[in-house]
Amino acid sequence: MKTKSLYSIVAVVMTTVLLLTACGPAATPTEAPPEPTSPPTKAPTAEPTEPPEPTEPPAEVGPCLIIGALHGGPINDAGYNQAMHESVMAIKDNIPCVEIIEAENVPEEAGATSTMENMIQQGAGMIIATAFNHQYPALELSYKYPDVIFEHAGGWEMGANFANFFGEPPDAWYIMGVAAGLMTETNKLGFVAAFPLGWTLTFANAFHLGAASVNPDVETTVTFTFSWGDSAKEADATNSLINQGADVITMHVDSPTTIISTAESRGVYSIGFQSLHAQEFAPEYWISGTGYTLGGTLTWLASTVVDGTWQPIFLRCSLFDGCMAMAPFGPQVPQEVQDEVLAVSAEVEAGTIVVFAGPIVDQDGNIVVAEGEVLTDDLMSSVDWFVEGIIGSPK
Amino acid sequence: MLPMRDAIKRSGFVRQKTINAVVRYAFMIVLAFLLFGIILWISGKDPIQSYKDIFSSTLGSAYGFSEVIVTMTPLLLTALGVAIPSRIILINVGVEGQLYMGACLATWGALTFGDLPAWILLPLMMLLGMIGGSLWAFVPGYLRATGIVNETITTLLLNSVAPMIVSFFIFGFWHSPMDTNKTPNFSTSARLPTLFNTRIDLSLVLALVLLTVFWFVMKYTRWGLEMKAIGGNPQAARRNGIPVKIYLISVMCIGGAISGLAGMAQVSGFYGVLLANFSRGIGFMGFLISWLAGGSPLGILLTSFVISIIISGGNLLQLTRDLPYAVINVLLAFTLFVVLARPNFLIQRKDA
Amino acid sequence: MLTTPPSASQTPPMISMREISKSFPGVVANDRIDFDIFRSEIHALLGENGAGKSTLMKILYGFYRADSGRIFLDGKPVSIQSPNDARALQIGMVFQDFTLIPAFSVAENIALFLPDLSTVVNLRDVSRWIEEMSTRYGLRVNPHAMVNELSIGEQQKVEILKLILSDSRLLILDEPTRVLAPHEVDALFEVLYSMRQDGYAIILITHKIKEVLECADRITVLHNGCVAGSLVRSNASEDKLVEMMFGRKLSGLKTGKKVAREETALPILELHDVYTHGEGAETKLEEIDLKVYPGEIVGIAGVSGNGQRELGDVVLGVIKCVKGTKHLFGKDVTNSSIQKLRRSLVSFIPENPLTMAAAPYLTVLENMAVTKTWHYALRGGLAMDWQAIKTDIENTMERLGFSFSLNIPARSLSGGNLQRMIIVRELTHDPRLIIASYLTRGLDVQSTIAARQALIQARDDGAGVLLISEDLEELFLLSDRLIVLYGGRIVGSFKPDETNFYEVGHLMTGSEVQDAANA
Amino acid sequence: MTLLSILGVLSSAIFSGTSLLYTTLGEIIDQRSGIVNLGLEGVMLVSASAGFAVTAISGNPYLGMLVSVIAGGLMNLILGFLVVSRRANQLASGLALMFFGFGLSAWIGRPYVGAKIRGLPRLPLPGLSNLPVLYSSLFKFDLLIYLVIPVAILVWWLLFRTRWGLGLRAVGENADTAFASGRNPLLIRYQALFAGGLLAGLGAAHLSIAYTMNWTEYMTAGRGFIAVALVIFSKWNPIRAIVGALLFSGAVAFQLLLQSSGIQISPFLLDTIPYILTILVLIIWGGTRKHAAPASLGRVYQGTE
Repeated sequence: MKTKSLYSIVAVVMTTVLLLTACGPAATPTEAPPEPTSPPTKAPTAEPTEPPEPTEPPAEVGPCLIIGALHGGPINDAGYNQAMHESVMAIKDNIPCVEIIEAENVPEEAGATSTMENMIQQGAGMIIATAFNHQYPALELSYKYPDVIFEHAGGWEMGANFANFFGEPPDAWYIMGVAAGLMTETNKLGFVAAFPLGWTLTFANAFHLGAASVNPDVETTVTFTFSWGDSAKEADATNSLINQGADVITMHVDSPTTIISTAESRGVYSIGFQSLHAQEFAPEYWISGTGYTLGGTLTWLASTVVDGTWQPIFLRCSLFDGCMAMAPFGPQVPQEVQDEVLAVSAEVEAGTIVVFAGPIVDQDGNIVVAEGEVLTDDLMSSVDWFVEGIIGSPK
Repeated sequence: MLPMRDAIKRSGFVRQKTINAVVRYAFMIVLAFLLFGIILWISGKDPIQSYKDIFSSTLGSAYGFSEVIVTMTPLLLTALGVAIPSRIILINVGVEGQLYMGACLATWGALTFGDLPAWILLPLMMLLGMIGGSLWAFVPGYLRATGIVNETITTLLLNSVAPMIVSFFIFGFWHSPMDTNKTPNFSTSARLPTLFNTRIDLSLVLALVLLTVFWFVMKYTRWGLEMKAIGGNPQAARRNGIPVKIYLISVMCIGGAISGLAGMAQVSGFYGVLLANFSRGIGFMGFLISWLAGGSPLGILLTSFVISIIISGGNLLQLTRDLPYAVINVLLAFTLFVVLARPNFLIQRKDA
Repeated sequence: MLTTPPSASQTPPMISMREISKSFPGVVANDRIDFDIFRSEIHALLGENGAGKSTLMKILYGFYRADSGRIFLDGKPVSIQSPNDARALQIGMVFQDFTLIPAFSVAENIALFLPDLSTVVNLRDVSRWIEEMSTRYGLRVNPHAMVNELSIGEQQKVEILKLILSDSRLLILDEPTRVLAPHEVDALFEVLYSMRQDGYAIILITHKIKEVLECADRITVLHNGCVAGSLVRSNASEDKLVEMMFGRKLSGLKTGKKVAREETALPILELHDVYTHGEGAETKLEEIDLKVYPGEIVGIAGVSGNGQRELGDVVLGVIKCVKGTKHLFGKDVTNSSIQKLRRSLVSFIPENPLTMAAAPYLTVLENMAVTKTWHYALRGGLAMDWQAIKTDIENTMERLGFSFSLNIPARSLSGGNLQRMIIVRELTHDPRLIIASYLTRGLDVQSTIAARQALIQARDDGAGVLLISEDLEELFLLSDRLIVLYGGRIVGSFKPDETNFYEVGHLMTGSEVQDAANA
Repeated sequence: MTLLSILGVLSSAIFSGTSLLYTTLGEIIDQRSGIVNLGLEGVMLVSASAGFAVTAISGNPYLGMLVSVIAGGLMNLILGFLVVSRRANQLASGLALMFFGFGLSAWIGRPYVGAKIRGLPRLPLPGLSNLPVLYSSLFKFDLLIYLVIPVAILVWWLLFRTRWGLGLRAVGENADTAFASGRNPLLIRYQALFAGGLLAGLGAAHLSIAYTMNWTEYMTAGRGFIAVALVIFSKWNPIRAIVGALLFSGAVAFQLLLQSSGIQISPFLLDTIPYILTILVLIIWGGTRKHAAPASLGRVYQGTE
């Protein structure tokens, strides 16, 4: 039953995608993304109750809940914002009585306040803020509007009516690293990142650890563009990495399209992140990728708001909880590689592989995670080192 | 003492002119709204509903109105930073950069002396903000006064440098690995107090006071008279014994200082944190406002208010009319175009 | 391109201007002027500044339109509405301020004006034409040089070449020698002679009698907008021309007696061996020694462009001395700011009140206050004492008998009133040194008398006055001492009753500099 | 640092310098006629979004390129209307145009964010096809890159070797003299702006259709202002602009190379180089009083009345 509901969410996400692309530019290839290879799923670990059945629409006219969702970027960016947008829209599909008002390209920090205020003026009873920099404005507003529930993606603050939810990408990154390590011929991997943030470094570390686990000779070069959305700089960085011999490119930026397109045009493999749509941009040299699929989680959260049982929970759920999904392998990925990656994935799920289990040595040879210890979530967010084998400066 | 008769006569003169100007501007703004309405209509949106949204969300509620004021406050300051130098024919396109440098130095103060009580820390931050802004204005001012490079081009170029310097400090020294492109949140004592339980902060009072001071200085004081003389004819002013060079440098610095104050107010009041690229063009907007207002304090107030209604009303347009937020720039630009296309309506002293 | 010139001077005139009249607000610049120019002729148009020479020629060049009168080309009436029309009729003009583009090369500047320039410009061809022409007429310039690297003399050559190459047959040169060194003047005349050989008609606008007598075939003298006479060179003499230029009726005028002042007092102003840089269009001052004593009016005679304006600016501190010293009341003020000099009660009435003294958009009252802001500041500058300004100004206005409204913008004043405004302002605060350029320019007869009276009164109160003018009548009338400037140097110094118009006129026009340079 | 990585810097500089160079060439034409176009940022954005949208709809990048170019020309004509016909202030008009571009491009481009397009195809440099793929792929350029240097030379030729260019430069130096030589300064300024807009459109097309194959709001990220700086840096000369554009974009590429060698120079300080260099160059010229700027740059031509 759990499985079934999650499948239905996936289906809903796909339908939304279809609808969106159909509404979009007429000539855009509107082929639906192939079905994600859904690993065996389980309920989010932090989830205290079962995800509910989709609620029946209430008889009375008017929405049972107005949700205001705000995104930092455009909701059709084939990246983070689109993933978040689709997750939010999944609520509507599962709980039809819900009404959603959405805002994209919302300014950072205090600029978001007026957008949220406007949403609340419009009757929003729940605010979902998906941009990192909307955490504090949302938290502040939560004091002002104690009756409105605020959910923020990817932060850490908690309050009486304010909570955080997010996926847990490091495992996914490790698995992608394995795929990259198996596919590379030059033993050089390229990672284009926006900013040297704790989480970004953690992703790059996980990616490299995965690659190195199957290919000890592999090197990962990390380049920062210092912008979440300067496409030209992303293209520059991608080219620079390829010119230095990298033959697998992955990224942590808002919209992966430019990087993947650039890699594809140079005949270099790419691995996507943020949204499963990324694969559309690399028909030939796609290896795989992961994206956020938080529709189920959000649906559940919204349902608790509807029925009044909402609790402030710090919610993190992983690839194996359905909060993230793996994209299908590209045409050039041999079956053996696919099998091996899936096998690693199963091991990670089973807990036989722990990504950040000590001993972990950084670039300078210092032991950053001692033998027998595991890097905790708190520390992952403020990592300021690269593991041995990564080229680049973590600053 | 001022001769009363004269003062009344003079202010009466201004008042008539002001009324005429307001009527003309109102007409032009209506025209801009019509143009934008046509575009909305063509793209299948209901223009009347859209305008209703804009106005109801801004002027229709106390909250909406307060947000208009919040949007307006930094524009007042940046426009003032342009208007003051413009009175002696200095074209300060560099408010954007001065704003960033003000914010940068003020942030340094906030992060370094965060433990100080507000009554010391805030004035200190203001001072630092003004120093930052005026340093950034001093270079163009000096180069202009010595006749080496025209200030327009240097201020413009320095605009692009300042945000990078801010980013350099944020990413090099100030940000924590958990956060993205910003400093840690300021301590409470480094935040400008807010007013009326809204997001309006003390910088509004500051801006209004400065506008009044500017008006007073230009109208009544010796320095205002000397500036008007320079603005009216720099060549003659020099022969009339007014120290033009000193004015060029110091007025440019004052413009920079006020822009820097705007930056300080943004980080200390509005954001409470220094973000990379926080300005989103308010410096350039200030330049346009000052230009449209002909550098007059009352004009700046009115123009900023109208522009702020458009900017802050655009916010709701996105929620209710499904238009991208940036579209409001089109309405804004239409307003600017219409006004710019009628230069004879502006004050004539601004012959380029 | 060049045809053999008709050498006969008996042929009908190339251009005839008949009954040309043109007035500007307040001034009749040309009053029914007849003027002829023949082919193969150098025709000098002589007159003081303001005599109407430039206006007449700008009418011929289509820059102005005459109020009445007709122009004939080879006997046929033509209509010249714009410089384009003039050029189509092969009329070209070299202005005092060259219209060359400094950032362009010589060839580009000339190509711009070529009537049949091809779509793709072949600068090599243009350069070849330039070289051909410049060899032919001795106008040596490098076609590839940038104009901003050329000397003024070379730029003038380019202007002339530009006209020749754009097929002009009539060349109007507006004071071509004003900016030239003596040897350059000779070279220019050589060019003009050879062009005359080739049938070109050349009009030379000038006020320099010596040059006219040297190179012109015919001379037309204008005075106050009328033709004072037209004669061939053989009939002309220096005395005759000076008389025609400065007006017959004034020739016998003797200046009124003034009380001679003791020269033992400390001079108010003393310039010693002053040299200036002469940047841009400025005339370079050289070796200026000048003293102004209390209670004396020192008249500076000279045709504009010979350094009078620069002299006034040096005294006021607008132009820095590169050599020499400047003392005010015995104190060294060589490097003092304008403000300091103004505070030491130096006042300045410039030649052009609109651009050099007034801010057009400020009210008259505000304009009155700007030279003395410190004086009228109240409470440390927080307010201005407008009442005091008004009282002071009204007193001076009453004294001078001037009256104009105080609360309107200065730009709405007429030229004459603007000049009155500046005179009132500069004479209000009992100045000790007054630099007055073209004091009575634009004033009507009554105001002229009043302004002169005010100056004399200031002198009698012990002020020193530096009176810069081209108007000999005025200078002779007012000056206690007369100094003549020519080419940036002092070429004569007299008591007015020890000299006469002819001598000063000669010195001003540089006709006998050698003889008179004994000052 | 290998040969590959050094060639890589060159290749990156060419790729990212192309749009900068086109835009700079356009601004050179504008400024040579006496008009400062501060709205470049907006012009580029509208061009990039329009071109991208058409490419996404039609699937034909060349059609998109064409639309992009025309959009650039039209945007500049708006500026022309304001500053030439209405004699409005150039700086204010340019900034207004910039805001207009922000809004309009967001509107046009919104449905196409994240759309996948077939970008301008990349064609290998002839003769290099025998090299290993890594090398040859460095120099597989699209049409716009191959055209950029010829276009720069063409612009130079137009400005310095044709009657039109002579008149255009004369208008920028002294509109009255140009008028006196029988030219119509207003018409010439319109022509210059249109031509400049076309080139800015090419630059924008390269950015969105060829290089990033992507549209995002404000994707120019200040390149319009860099172009303005570059115009000054290259002394309003199209040939120098080639060097300048390569230098400025090469600095970015070099910084990325250093980064991936583990050497971190603050990219922000590096990004200030174009502006700082330009200011220094201006100071040096100012000191020697050798101004290369068109003399009536920024001035309103009042006409003959």
